[in-house]
Amino acid sequence: MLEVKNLHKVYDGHGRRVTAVGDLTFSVPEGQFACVVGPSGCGKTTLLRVLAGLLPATSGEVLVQRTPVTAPPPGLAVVFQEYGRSLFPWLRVRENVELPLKAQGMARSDRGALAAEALAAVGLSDAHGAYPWQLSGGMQQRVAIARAIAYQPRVLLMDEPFAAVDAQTRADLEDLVRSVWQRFGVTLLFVTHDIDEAVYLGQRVIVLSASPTTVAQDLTIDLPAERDQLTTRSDARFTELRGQVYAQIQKVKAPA
Amino acid sequence: MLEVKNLHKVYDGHGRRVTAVGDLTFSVPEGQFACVVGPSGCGKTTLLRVLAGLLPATSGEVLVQRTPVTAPPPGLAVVFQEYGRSLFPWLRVRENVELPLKAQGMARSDRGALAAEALAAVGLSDAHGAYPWQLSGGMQQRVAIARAIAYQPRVLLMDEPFAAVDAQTRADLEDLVRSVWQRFGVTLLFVTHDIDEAVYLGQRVIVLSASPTTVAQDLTIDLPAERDQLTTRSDARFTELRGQVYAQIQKVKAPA
Amino acid sequence: MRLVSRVLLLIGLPVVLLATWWFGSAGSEDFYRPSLSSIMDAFVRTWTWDMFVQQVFPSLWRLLVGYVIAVALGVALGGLIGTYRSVRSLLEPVLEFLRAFPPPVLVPAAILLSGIGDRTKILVIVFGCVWPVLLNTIEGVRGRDEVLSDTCRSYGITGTLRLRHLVLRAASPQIMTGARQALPLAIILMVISEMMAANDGLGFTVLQFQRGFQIPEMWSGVLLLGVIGIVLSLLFRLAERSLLGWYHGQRAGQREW
Amino acid sequence: MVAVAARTSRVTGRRFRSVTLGALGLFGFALALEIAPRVGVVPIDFAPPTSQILVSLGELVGEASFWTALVDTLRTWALGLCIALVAGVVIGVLLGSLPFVRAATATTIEFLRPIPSVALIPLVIVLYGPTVKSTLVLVVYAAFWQVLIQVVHGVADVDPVARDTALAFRLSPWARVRYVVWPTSLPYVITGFRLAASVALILTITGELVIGSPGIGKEIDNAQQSNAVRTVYALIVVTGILGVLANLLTRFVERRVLSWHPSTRGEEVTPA
Amino acid sequence: ACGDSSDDTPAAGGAAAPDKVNAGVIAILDVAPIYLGKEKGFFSKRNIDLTLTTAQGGAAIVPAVLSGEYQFGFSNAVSLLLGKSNNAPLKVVCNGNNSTGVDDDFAGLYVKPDSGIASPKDLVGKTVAANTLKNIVDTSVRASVKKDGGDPSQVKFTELPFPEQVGALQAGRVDAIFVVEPFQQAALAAGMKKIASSYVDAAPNLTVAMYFTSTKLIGENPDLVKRFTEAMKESLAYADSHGDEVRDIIGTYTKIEEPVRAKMTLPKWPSEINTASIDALAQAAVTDGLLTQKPDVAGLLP
Ligand SMILES: Nc1ncnc2c1ncn2[C@@H]1O[C@H](COP(=O)(O)OP(=O)(O)OP(=O)(O)O)[C@@H](O)[C@H]1O
Ligand SMILES: Nc1ncnc2c1ncn2[C@@H]1O[C@H](COP(=O)(O)OP(=O)(O)OP(=O)(O)O)[C@@H](O)[C@H]1O
Ligand SMILES: [Mg+2]
Ligand SMILES: [Mg+2]
Repeated sequence: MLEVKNLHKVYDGHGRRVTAVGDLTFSVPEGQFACVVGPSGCGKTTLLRVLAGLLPATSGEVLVQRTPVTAPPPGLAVVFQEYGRSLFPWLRVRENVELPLKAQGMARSDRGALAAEALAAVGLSDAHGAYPWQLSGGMQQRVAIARAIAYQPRVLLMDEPFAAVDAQTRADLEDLVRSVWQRFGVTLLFVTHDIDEAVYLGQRVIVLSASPTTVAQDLTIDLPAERDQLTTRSDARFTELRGQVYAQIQKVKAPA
Repeated sequence: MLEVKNLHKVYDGHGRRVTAVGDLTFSVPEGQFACVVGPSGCGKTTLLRVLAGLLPATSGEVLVQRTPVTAPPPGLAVVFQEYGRSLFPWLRVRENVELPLKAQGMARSDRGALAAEALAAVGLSDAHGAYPWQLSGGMQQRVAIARAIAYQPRVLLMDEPFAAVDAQTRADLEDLVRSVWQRFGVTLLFVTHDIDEAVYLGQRVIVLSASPTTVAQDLTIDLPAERDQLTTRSDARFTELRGQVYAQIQKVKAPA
Repeated sequence: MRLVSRVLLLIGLPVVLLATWWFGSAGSEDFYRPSLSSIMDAFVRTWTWDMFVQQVFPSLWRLLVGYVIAVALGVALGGLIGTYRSVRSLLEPVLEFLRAFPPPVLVPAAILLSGIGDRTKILVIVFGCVWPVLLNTIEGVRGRDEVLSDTCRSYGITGTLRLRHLVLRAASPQIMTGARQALPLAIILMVISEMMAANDGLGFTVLQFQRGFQIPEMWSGVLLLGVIGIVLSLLFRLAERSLLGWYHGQRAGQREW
Repeated sequence: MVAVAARTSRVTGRRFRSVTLGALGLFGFALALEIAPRVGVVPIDFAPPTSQILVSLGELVGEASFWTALVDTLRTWALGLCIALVAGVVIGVLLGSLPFVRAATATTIEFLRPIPSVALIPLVIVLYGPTVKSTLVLVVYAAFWQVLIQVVHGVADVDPVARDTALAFRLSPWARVRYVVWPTSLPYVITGFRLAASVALILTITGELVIGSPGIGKEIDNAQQSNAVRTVYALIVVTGILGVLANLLTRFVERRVLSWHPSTRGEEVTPA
Repeated sequence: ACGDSSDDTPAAGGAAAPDKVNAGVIAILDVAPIYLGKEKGFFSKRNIDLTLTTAQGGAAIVPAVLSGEYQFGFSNAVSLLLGKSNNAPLKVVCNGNNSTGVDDDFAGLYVKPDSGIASPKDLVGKTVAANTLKNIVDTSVRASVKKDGGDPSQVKFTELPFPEQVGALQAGRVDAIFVVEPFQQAALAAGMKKIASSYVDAAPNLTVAMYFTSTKLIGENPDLVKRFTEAMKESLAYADSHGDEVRDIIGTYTKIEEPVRAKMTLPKWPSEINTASIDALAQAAVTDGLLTQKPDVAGLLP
């Protein structure tokens, strides 16, 4: 359960003052899968960082699980846009995935099993003993995803998590995230630039306007819960929704 | 003009030995726009780094402008996949773009004009005075693109340069790259995960197999030279080519 | 072949320098600058096994203890100061104040506090070589990547786990720089501490030679200090290689042609 | 306008807080040293309480000879530090960027580094006499290594992607040093400077003390020989104050030249 | 300036520029005569422009004299003997200072009053602080123990600078200390008990320290050495008979406070070296194992 009320965020420093988020209000009910799209630099990452308790809002309020966020809330996982830098270069892939579990005090064997499972799910069973900097960009990004999944969060924030992987892997990962979401009832906020992906994945797509950011459109995706790369994407309703989002994006982009 | 002959590259160290590139042979004639697609971790970045003279091949030969590569060849620019880390955090955006020009000994006013033009082309005129770490992911990536364009290279290597930007910006940048290519007759090797993008942009799409990497398919894109986001993408030939590439990708992915 | 060239690289310059010294100083009449050959004679004559047991080993023991304490203290304190801005504000002036104290004037205070035994000497070593470790740790901790810090915070990685896996690891390249700086400093301080109030040790012996006008013997002691420096730095490099494997791997990549 | 004012006040507020805390730390330290001899933790005759030291300091400040000594010490210190810094940075960058040279000189450096400056005193006196020059040589010798090692390690810290970028765009070696290597190693250089500053100060004092070149160190020796305990401590306090001032200066420089660095940007940190 | 220089007449070549002379001394009361002599003009009237530089000890002074930076230096007798036996090219030019020869000396061996050590022979098995080891202090203290009937080889010495000694004795870190003025006053003020005047025990009217130069200077400029020696002798004689002026001049180059200066016992400053005492020191150095064979005392002394 996420609530954002009149969020306003200004960055100020080093001779630059930017209103990253103008006035943002929306809420994501428990267990919903919401996708966020919006032009580059509109404040999506900023929003996620505020929700994760990593950045104080300039004004407005943010609640996760009904608690105002002042520090990183428990049970919340983030996949950062800067996936490469979010992996610990001194830990091997497996250790990177296990570290948050270790912090929770999980037994060694349990977290070993969870990590192995998560790495297998993202197709990286082979690479568990490598250091992150020995991996390709897409592989690093998948390690970050595996870490979030293995953590079994109640709330999952993902910032363009599939930007660096190829089309086929991307499709697989999309289905993986949906199945994780369905299985554990996670509340999911998913930032993406791919409109098809947003419509395919979510129950709802939130379109943000360009800076100063507000909600330009809040669209419910009324596609059936059972989705499938081939049939869903060729669904007429899918094409229609996707067209709506596309039109909206072009509208918000125009004035900037 | 790029030539890759029997390229073979093995990474070996820290308890891990990976054959990143198995046996790769192809050549890109002067002034061609070639796109490379392939599964995550198949060695695309490795290939680019060898071409750029940043990494020695284990065996085989690589030529740029008919000269064997042993050091970074002149007139070659790279947009790195790790765009964030390829920008210098101690330089402002404008300075980052100007630096390679300064290194060439270009006069201050000329490079100022070129940098301003390139930043305007990627939609970042406002941000020229910011530090890279004050920018969003997509903005950083666009700075890296602007730097490569302002450099006016003879050969341009781009590693997933649009991964972090939104759909609309991406379309704009695609057209920008095509126009730069047409205007200056650059030889362009463009790595992407987006099959539509590969087909839309290039004169040719090279599909790589999964590791150990070889050329799985080399497809000439016989679409008209004048391309347009709306008409080209709805062209029947476009759909057909895109289907071919997609099928090939799924084939190379399957055994892995 | 690689081994041969590495060994050549390692000893090439020293051999050239020694040869220059040897021939340059041959037949020297200068009382304080004797010929290298007479220094070598003195070296063989002086540094017998007995001498090692009586003078060198006690020194090395104090050196080791002092160095280990200094590194541990520097890392612990540095982690604390680097993490909390207010702790840094509170302690920095005092530390800078203490840091400027010359060991020779410090020895008296140390004697007052802890007598004239080994403890004083170890105290002087610790006090003198904790600074590079401390300063480097502080800077290393302060300069860590923010995305990594954010990752830790959002995954609830806190406490000792955060300390071990983020704070210290991220700072470890710089901590190692500090530890490396501290190593020769420790040797220097070992000597200084033994020059002020001691009955044994390498520094004491060198000083005795100097006071007793046994100049070749004195230089042979200085040579021995240099040799100890080389040996310790080789040991240090071994330790560093295993601790910072990831770092050198990441930094060097596969670039070398 | 309002925003700018608010920002300035926040920054000055933070700085004010840090200065207050720093003063508090020093005050607490002084207080501890006032109380310790008074309650008999250390003998009061040989470790005078802070107040007595300050009284002696007050007397010293009134003497012209003290100020001449101070100026002498400052001159040797500053000169030695400058030479060490420039030499350390230049040679450090060279060694750091040329692996072959670095490997070839490694043994020699490791041999020379642990040789204590004090052991070199007879040599420098033979060479330069018991003058400021001798002290200066000792100062440079000791401070140089501090800078050198920091710079060599700083040069090795260049981010591989940044380095590749510079190579790919064919930045000349000089441009690479100027725009990539130097900014990366700057935090290391600053730490090196801070270390060198105190080492140089220490050797200035020690050199003056042992060799007898004019300065605070000589005053300390004189006071020691005369059993003027309080004067000795007052002079030591002076060196401590010099150390604190040197640090203030470095912090000031650091805030200017490292504004881009994660350690100094730190603008948007959650209060938690 | 090779003119003959009879006693008390200013150098004949007065027109010539005075010889610049640097002398290295230690900032202690022993060297008061040279300061006093400089002030009284004993050096300038012999056409010597004297500059005095203080250093912590022989570590700086001896190399400076041998390298020619200083023309003359001040050093204790045992150090000079050690130098001579290692063929250091130095030679004594003049006496420095002597013990008073009576129990009230300018240096003494002190113990804590409640330590149970009544006389030097009780130091057997105990630890004594010396400002430098293997030098004049331990040699003299051994002499005291021997004279008192104890076995000097059973006394342990530990090195501790003078300023630290009283504190260390009070804190019980050592059993006895040997201090010179002004630390002797500090020891007395702290209530410590004197058990011997070791310089007195070492030899009658012991010559503690002397002024020296390099053999090179003697070869190159014997006249200068001669003039310096003369001036020095005059200074010594003057100092020996003008105690009050000495106490005043000490205040100019040390930081010893006025009340302490008034109370201190001053050393003796005879103009001639007590050769017998140097010989005794040389003998003791061999006995105590500082040297393997007796140095050429005659070659060292003028
Ligand atoms: N640390 C920072 N300091 C100053 N300004 C910042 C900082 N981070 C982001 N900004 C600014 O805030 C605005 C929003 O950035 P944000 O990263 O939230 O965008 P985004 O929506 O994630 O964009 P993208 O899709 O390109 O990643 C941008 O204009 C950016 O320049
Ligand atoms: N520095 C390195 N050290 C060791 N192995 C490496 C290194 N860089 C890449 N590899 C390995 O080489 C293989 C190819 O990597 P590369 O980065 O070229 O892939 P890629 O095609 O660019 O993938 P992506 O699309 O995910 O970026 C991978 O298996 C990777 O783990
Ligand atoms: Mg973003
Ligand atoms: Mg790649």
